Amino acid sequence: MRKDTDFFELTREPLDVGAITRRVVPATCGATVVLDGYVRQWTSGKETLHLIYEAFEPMALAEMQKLSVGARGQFEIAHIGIIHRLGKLEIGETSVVIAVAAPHRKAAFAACEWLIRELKRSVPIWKKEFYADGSAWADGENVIGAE
Amino acid sequence: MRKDTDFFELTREPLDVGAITRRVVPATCGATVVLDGYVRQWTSGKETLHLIYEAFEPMALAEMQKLSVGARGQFEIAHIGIIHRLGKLEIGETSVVIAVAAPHRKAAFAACEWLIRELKRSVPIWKKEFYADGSAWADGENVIGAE
Amino acid sequence: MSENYCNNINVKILFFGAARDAVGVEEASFSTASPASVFTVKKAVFARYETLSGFAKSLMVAVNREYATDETAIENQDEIAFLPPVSGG
Amino acid sequence: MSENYCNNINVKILFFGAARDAVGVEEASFSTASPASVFTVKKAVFARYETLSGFAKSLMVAVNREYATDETAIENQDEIAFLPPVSGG
Repeated sequence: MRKDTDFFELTREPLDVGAITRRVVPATCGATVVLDGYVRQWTSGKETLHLIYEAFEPMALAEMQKLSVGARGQFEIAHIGIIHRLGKLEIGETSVVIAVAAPHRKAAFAACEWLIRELKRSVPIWKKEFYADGSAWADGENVIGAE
Repeated sequence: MRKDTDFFELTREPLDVGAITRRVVPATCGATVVLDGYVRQWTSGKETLHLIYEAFEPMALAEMQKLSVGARGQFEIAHIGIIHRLGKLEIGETSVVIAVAAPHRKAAFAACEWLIRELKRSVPIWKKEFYADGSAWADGENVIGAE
Repeated sequence: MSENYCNNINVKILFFGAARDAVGVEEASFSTASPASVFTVKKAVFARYETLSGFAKSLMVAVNREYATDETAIENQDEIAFLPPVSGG
Repeated sequence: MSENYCNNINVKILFFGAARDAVGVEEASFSTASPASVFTVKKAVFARYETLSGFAKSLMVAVNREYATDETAIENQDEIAFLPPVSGG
């Protein structure tokens, strides 16, 4: 179910959303839907100074690939690209890009939304937030009340 | 209803999806959803060589702004950016970017999907497709059977 | 009264996309007696440009950059745009 | 028979994120008699690292990079990862 053109990566380098988006473009598709996640400065009135992401890298990559199998089982999509950044990220920097190309954009939107939700639930990546007065590991999205 | 940070543009220059995406990022949002539309090479088995887009420019910009009002009325979104390219586009070049930032990504996905559908229905922009054996103005998405 | 002397209205007509290719011009002007509606202009335009007949059902019209219906009243100096089905995106 | 001599299993234990910070190490090893399950390892790990008690309900476990349940059997040389709630994205 996985296509050779799909990609799943972890990187410590800055992410170029435009270039990543373009990597999932097949000649028969007319649109890509992209989720660009980034470090937000304010969360519930508290200011974040920077973040550190870490991952159980081999498992995170394997889980990303499993997500692509799950997405293909539900949505008619052509290509999927998922890249998550690790290490220290400054405010406004992109943490994750999920790009999905499909012949019909409805499937691309649905798959992209499903992939980010599942990534936040199952891919072993952790975020540590640094504030002026300390730091804390983020709660996961499994927490009741989280989006 | 329109925010000063929103933008609606027509341009004859190439579009940098990453840079456009970043323009809608507010400090309280963690994700942007982007629709990256581009020139596809193959449509129903027929090869496109290149495209020309033209617009009734002042009205197209006014209609884009109306779409943003419609989107804000339905979805809780922070910022919207819509840029459509005009003139001659080569295969694979981006024709339209719609970027939506929202505090909750569900609204960003829904608004972005709504905006591209409505843009294709109401914004006065036209696409002329050039093939090896001629050229033709594209049918609109209002045509029965179109996505 | 000046109202009686000036009961003729002049409008600018714009053609786009396939409609422009069909008529061969981007712009035209049209005069008619007041009151007049979009329907008045459409009838005259379709009579003047036979090559536009294929668009009879699909053309949209905008008056001063706003979508309009056949019943929309037009006034002097209005800009009436003939828009084939849009295909942006 | 060698099976009788080698009925002890050795596993590698990995800690990530907040769990690693709580125990203060990234890696540990653990030996137990066969057969054993994830539950066997969890019980021993929570006994060895009292600072991990806050994670009793939230920790997930992966065996050889696959999510596992308490009942999952473990074998010699397995890699058991202790994963706090994930927060990527």
